[in-house]
Amino acid sequence: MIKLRAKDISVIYHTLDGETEAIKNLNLDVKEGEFLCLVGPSGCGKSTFLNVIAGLVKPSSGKIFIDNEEITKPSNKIGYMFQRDYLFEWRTIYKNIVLGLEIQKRLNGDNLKMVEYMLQKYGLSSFKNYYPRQLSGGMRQRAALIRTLALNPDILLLDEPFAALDYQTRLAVSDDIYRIIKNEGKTVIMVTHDISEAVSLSDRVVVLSKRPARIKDILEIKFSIKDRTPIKVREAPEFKDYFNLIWKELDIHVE
Amino acid sequence: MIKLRAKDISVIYHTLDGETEAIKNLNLDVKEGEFLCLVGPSGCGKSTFLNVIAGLVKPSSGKIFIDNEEITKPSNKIGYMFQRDYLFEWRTIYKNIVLGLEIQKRLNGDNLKMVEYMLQKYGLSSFKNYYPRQLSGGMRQRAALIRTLALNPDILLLDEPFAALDYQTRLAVSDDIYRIIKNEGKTVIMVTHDISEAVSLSDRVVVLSKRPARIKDILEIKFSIKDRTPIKVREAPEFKDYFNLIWKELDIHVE
Amino acid sequence: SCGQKKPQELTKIRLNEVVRSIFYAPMYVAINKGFFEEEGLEIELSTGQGADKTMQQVLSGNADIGFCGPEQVIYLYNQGREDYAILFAQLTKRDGSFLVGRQKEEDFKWENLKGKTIIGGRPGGVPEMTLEYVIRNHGLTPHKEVNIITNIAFTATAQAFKSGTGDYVALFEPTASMLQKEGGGYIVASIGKASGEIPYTCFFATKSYMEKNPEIIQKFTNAIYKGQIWVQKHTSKEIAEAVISFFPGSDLDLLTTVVERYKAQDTWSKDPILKEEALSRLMDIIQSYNRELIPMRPSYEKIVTTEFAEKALENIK
Amino acid sequence: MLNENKIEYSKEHEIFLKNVKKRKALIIFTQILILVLFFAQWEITARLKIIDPFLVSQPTRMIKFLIKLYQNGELFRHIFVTCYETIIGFVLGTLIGTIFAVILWWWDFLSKVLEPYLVVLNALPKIALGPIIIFWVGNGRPAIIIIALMISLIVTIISVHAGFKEVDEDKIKLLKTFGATKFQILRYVVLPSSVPTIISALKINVGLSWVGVIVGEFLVAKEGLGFLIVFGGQVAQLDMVMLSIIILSIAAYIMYILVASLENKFLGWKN
Amino acid sequence: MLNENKIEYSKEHEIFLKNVKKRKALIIFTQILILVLFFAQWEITARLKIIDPFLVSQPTRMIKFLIKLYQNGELFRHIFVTCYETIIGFVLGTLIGTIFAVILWWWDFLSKVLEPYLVVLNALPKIALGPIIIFWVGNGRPAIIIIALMISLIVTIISVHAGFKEVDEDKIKLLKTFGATKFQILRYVVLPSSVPTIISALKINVGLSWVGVIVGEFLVAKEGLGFLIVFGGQVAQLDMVMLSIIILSIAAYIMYILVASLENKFLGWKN
Ligand SMILES: Nc1ncnc2c1ncn2[C@@H]1O[C@H](COP(=O)(O)OP(=O)(O)OP(=O)(O)O)[C@@H](O)[C@H]1O
Ligand SMILES: Nc1ncnc2c1ncn2[C@@H]1O[C@H](COP(=O)(O)OP(=O)(O)OP(=O)(O)O)[C@@H](O)[C@H]1O
Ligand SMILES: [Mg+2]
Ligand SMILES: [Mg+2]
Repeated sequence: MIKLRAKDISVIYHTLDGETEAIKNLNLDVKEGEFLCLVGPSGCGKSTFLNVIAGLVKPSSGKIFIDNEEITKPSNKIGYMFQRDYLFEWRTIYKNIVLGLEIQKRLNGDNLKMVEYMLQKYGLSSFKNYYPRQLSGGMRQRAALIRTLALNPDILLLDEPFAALDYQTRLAVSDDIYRIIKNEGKTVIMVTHDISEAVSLSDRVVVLSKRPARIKDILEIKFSIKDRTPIKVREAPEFKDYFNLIWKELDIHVE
Repeated sequence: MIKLRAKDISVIYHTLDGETEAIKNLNLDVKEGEFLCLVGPSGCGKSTFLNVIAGLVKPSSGKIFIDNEEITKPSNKIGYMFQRDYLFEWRTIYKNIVLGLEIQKRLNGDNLKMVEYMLQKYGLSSFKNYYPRQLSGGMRQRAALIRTLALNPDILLLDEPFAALDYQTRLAVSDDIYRIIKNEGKTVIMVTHDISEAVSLSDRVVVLSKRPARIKDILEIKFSIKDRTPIKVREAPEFKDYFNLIWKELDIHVE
Repeated sequence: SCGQKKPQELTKIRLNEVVRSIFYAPMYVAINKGFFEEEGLEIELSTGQGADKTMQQVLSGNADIGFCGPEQVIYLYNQGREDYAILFAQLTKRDGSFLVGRQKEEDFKWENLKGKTIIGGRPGGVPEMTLEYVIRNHGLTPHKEVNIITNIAFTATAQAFKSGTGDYVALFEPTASMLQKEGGGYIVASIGKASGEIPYTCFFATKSYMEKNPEIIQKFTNAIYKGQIWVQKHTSKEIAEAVISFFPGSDLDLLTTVVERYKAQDTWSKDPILKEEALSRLMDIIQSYNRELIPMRPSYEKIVTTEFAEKALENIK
Repeated sequence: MLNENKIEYSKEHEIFLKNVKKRKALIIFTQILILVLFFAQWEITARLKIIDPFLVSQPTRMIKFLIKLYQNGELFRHIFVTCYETIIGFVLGTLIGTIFAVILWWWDFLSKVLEPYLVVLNALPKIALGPIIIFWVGNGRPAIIIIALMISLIVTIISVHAGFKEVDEDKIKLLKTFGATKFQILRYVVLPSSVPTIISALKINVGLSWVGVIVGEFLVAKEGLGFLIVFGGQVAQLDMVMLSIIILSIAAYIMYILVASLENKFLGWKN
Repeated sequence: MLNENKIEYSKEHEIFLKNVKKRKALIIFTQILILVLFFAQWEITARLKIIDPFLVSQPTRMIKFLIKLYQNGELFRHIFVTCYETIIGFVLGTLIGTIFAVILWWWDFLSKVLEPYLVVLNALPKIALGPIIIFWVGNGRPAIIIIALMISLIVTIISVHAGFKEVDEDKIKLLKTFGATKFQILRYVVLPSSVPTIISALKINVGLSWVGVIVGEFLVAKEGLGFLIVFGGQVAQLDMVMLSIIILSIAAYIMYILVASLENKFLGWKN
């Protein structure tokens, strides 16, 4: 079942210095429950694409459909998580997590019970009255995820959610968050720069071209391994092949 | 030949909130021309150790010797490169690069010729009159390296020099910089959080304990491969073993 | 007029006036008609914006001669400064303010003020004291039988009156005349006339300066006296024309009206002599306002000298 | 028993703590020393007639005057009146300034249009407008407070609005993904993240409010420290003038300390 | 030929650029409209006696007065005098303020000791100190400039010093690894990275310098716009007062624009 469809999306930014064509005629279907990664050169338009889906940027042309309905403004079905956690320093972790609910005026018993449950499950219970700066990067990122999940969105947009973490934490947190997301059965579109991360997490990897972003290639990622987890699949024989394939597609050379 | 010797180094930070023991009785010898990596848990005292070597932090006890001479203040034999490039936004790349020379009043023909040579060699020649914000992260990091090398230090201290770069750039720049450093025959002490990076670059990896930092283990890294480069060794059979060894030593679990 | 030769070298005298006002016309006449130059003096005039500041200018040596109310000289003497200030010439002999009401009152009587509200001057200032003195002299008790508003800076009293505050306002010229011209009020009485003669604005210098430079003081007094004579001998219009350069942007007709009013109420002293009875009346006024301000009356001889004024009268015919 | 709960520090750390304390004590000592020296030289030079006590008063005279004022019960009335006016002016200035800043933030067009006017208003000497204000609101306390307001308001508007504009765009974006309205963005991000800016505006405002009230009292007042300064000048009582200025300094300092302590209260999450 | 070098934009982009221009024009139009409406209603209400021209003057009267002042050649003298004093006060305030800030940065102990004194000085209404200043330096131009200085100096010191303290510690650390002396740290990092702070201090200073000079001219002056305001108030010439205020506004705005353009010059590397 198609959960999300991007149809002929083009985005042109206009500034006084000139115009920037960020996306050109991009078409993409995402299936329900799928974990999809977007990789592409720096500045090619990945974040722009997520913004279009989230209804934050109006495309110059083209349409976005969720469950076959066109969307034009931020929708409740979508949760968006950024590279940095953007926890508000002046609110406790708990108050940060319920921020979305508060704004949507959905601070009811059921939702709060859900929040409590997630806090418990993802090991933040005893920190809920702490302020963000008292938590480590990994814990903050998990809090940001719970804040997003608390709204119970169908689709999660993740824009380099682990980039601000150091290497070890990154491995552990991505493992963690992968499990959480799979548990909740969400559809995910994630942007990353880290090829290993893309391969280890996703069902499909979409490789984008240089700006303006067009789809260069789409790879189905399948592992022979059972009980797939991000750390485990790194040992899988197919892992290196996928890595090298994408590496070549991206055509990396620095400046 | 021993280039640098840290003898019984202990560092205790005093603040009004209490005291923090950052390093305890650390002994380390670094050979001339060696590339040494320090890995260890977050906040264990790695940067503190580099600061002690650089003469920026006075150790509570213990001594640092370079070429068998004790040092107590910043020495000309040492070049220090930080996680962020700290290029001054108000100076052009060229003026940033000669900053150290200007301060040490060594802006003479020989040194400037050397700077020109490095600019040429490392592909920044045509950008020398640009301002830092006009350059990409990788180019900025290279400029910071040239600024450090321009002073012609014997020992380079690198504190997570690539952490601010994105994944691809990071691979490419570390390859790049590795070649530069090996070319110039410097002694290097580098701090990193990325185990693969440590393994792929260094001759020895020093694993530190939790705070207060003590040496937990020192690993000699040797590859069967010829013409070792950081990207190439990642394919070497020993790579994964070293990786896993260090992974275990570090005893990583997130919170 | 006087056919004196101009000396080549002019001595510079720094004179500090309390405010700029047509009230002091004879002084401006003396400056503009060259009477000081005739005496070999060149006047550098500055404005203190307050009697206390004028006194400070003189004491700190930033001005040679001060020009303000004698009360400052009295206060200073009472505070026991060794090098106190001495008054040597008088320019105005009565208060220069007028009572302005909301209607024309042909037969205004001070007694009618009972129960009314007047906007006066700031507490501690001589204009306010004089107003209260006049009211008291007409059998009324200020602040009891007559309500006096004293909290408004003198540049803002006209505005406050126009905005509906009070039944009367005590105003200096040219504000009073302008208010009347605009139809915002009518001058009903001259406070200066009602209070009688007092030394209202006088010239003074420190004792030490005076001892060191008697000839300058003499020349200065001569010039002032010439100005006083000139004012007596000329029409209001001529006077207005003579001083208008001190009042940038002013209207000649208005100036003439104001000069006329001052002439009519005999504001300007005919000569620079400061009389003992007048000084004593001033001290009466201050003491009746608040006895603590002058716990001891300094003797006339100490703080006033008429020596220069008398000589000026002899010198100039 | 209690002693057992005390954290044991190393000897080095105790030396460090001792040094910190020593330094603090030295700072306070030097501050007091400066004060004492200042007043001492004032008194001595005045006695030796190097400076003229008639012009600048002298400490012993001021103390005598202080006692007199205290004995006839007027001291606290004057201080109270001025403090009261300042606090009102300060609170109103902050409140109204913030409201205007919110309005400018809300309507960007308006803020662009008004920008040059704010610049000009900021440079205008408000004291010149005093008489007009008296004409409008009469000669009571409101006139004083409005003059104080005029002096602090524009600076508050400009600086708080600048703070609003510096709020992290991405935090606003986050709220937008929640479907927040403009008002919710204001309430949940813009205002709370501007608290530090607002507090530093407050710190400037305290000073300006004092200036404003004193200027206002110069123009229209029957009591208060500004009135004492004017009155003291009128009757050549420099003791009164100087004493008032010194009391004013103390009051201003206390109020500044109070505002600075707000910082600790509202920015608790910072430490 | 030249046309070939022009970058070709898409139609959408041209529409965008047109909209931007339209908006800009609309802003300027609205600004002018506000001015015109303001003066028009002033004139009309004054003619209809709704407001009292005796109190607030009226545009035609002000123009008449302007012409008169121009004809007797005084107009430019007054404007020049005030501008001259303001510029001197402004430049000195910035210079001396920065020097003091450097001193405080250099001797941290001194800055700690002086902190409460700066706070108090900042909160003191400098106008109350006017007489003392006049007593010290006489009643000439120096007094005016010093009063202007007093008003802007403390704010400059406080804000520039705060800017110095916010300089990235790591940049200083970098220079230390080069073996830089304290003076070199000042010259190579602290001063250049504080340029934005200094410029925003300048922007505040321009306004304060105007206020300071006008206040100074209130106290001691025989010429200048401040003198015209005081004198006009004393002789109930509201035309003079209002005209001076308006000229002042224009001059202040021009000077602000000039300072703001410094920003473009010194912060060229930002764009
Ligand atoms: N608001 C905007 N106005 C104008 N140009 C923009 C805007 N946002 C992005 N761009 C430009 O559009 C292009 C695509 O930006 P975008 O942030 O989508 O890239 P990205 O793929 O997410 O890059 P990165 O890998 O660095 O995150 C870039 O060239 C960027 O400069
Ligand atoms: N100037 C200082 N004053 C007080 N404590 C400090 C200071 N610098 C560092 N510390 C503390 O000393 C410990 C070691 O810090 P350091 O920066 O050396 O760790 P690190 O290993 O470099 O950490 P990271 O991996 O996060 O870079 C930390 O607990 C830190 O909080
Ligand atoms: Mg992006
Ligand atoms: Mg570190």
